[in-house]
Amino acid sequence: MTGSVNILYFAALREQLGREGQQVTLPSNNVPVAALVQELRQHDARLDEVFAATPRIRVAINQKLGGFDTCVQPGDELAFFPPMTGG
Amino acid sequence: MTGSVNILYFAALREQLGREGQQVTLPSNNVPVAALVQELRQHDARLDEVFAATPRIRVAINQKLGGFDTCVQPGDELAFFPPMTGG
Amino acid sequence: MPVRVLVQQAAFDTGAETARLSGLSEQVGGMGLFIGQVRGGDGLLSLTLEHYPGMTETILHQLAQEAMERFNLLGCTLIHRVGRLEVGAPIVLVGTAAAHRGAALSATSFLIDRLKTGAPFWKKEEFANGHTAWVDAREEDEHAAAAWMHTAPSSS
Amino acid sequence: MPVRVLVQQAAFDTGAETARLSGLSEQVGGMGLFIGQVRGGDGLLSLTLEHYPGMTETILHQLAQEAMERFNLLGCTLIHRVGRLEVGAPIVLVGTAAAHRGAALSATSFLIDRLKTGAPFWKKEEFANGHTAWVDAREEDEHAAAAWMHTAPSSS
Repeated sequence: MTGSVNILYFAALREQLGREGQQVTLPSNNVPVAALVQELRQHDARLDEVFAATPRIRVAINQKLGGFDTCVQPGDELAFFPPMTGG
Repeated sequence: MTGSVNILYFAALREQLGREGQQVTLPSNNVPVAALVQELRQHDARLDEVFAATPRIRVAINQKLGGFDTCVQPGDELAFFPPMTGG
Repeated sequence: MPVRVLVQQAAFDTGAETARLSGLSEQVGGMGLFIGQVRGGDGLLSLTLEHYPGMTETILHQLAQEAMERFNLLGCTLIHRVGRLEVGAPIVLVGTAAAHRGAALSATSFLIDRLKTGAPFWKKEEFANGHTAWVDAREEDEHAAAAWMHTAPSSS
Repeated sequence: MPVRVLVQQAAFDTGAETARLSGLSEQVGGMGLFIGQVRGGDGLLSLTLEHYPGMTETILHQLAQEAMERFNLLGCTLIHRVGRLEVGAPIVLVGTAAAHRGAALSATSFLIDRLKTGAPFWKKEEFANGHTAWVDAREEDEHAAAAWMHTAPSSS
């Protein structure tokens, strides 16, 4: 049984992709972020280009900073963004 | 030729001495603060008592922090006070 | 409530925020404040602040709670503005209240250092010549945030 | 005027003081503030602040000038109240404005540390039971002030 995750993009990533996010069906349960990103890049030339051009992309899983080795479950909220520049 | 200096007391010193200051005739020009204090204490039992009981008395000469080895000239303004506790 | 966290478009009232911290407890002896504003120069017109709604508030609350415990604070305030802010406009307010000045001022530094690189905000610059650019994260900001990891907790 | 020094009985307006610093220059990117107030406890009712008129203003101006140069400030403010101040009342405001947060916050610490033991103010405590006592200088305050002598100047 697989399901989908909700992906959000912020700042330069959002702008370059021309979208705020997308719904993605997971290839299987318990997918590492890195594997999911690889899959997305294979099927989306624009996304591949933008991810290749953006250094140090950060990921948050369910609004909590994670790593690209963190595993994603159906129903999770994923977010990709550049290094944060608040304050 | 000798002259006088104006002495001010602050905080606990002022309170214990019961006065805000006094005019003192210098025994000579160019007197170290320490010598002047010794002279004052010899002639004023109350001042002797208060100075003996107050640790770490500070001195300012013409509104500038100095030491007990600083020399005093006629017309100077001297101030004695306990360690400062601002802020 | 000792902790106050706001993410908002509107400006904040520094006097009112100070009064709130001041009145939290009779034990308050010192308050530290940091206010960041849009610095001009090189033809900059404005910054536009984007954030990750929901995550931002969570992270700021966690940061505030960490500061409360680490510095034994009596209260703290984090207010961060979002949207378009012109040169000279306030962006962020960090406020802390403690029994003594050391804790209040250290906590203020801690909070702004950690907030800069640890909360999901992003800044886009807009220049008079029409050019726009996303602000790059500064390495020294990441070092400042990391330094707090290697510092022994202290409430002095 | 980048430097503002006041010794007064009246309360101060933190919002107005922040606005003044904010508006000094478009180069201002960060402001640090410290506000000290009368901390309650042990039946304390009030502090009465005495000072050395004339010398106080001179010393505060010197301190402000030293901070301006050492931390490359765009402005700073020192306001110290005198007279009888009840628990919860503000005593002192230190405010700094700089291009970056590091300089603003370091200068704020520098100014309050140095002011505590280097400016001619004295505090007398008044307790609910009628007892009064002059506050003793704290050794740690003298160490904090002295530490700035051993620290290399920095505007980071």
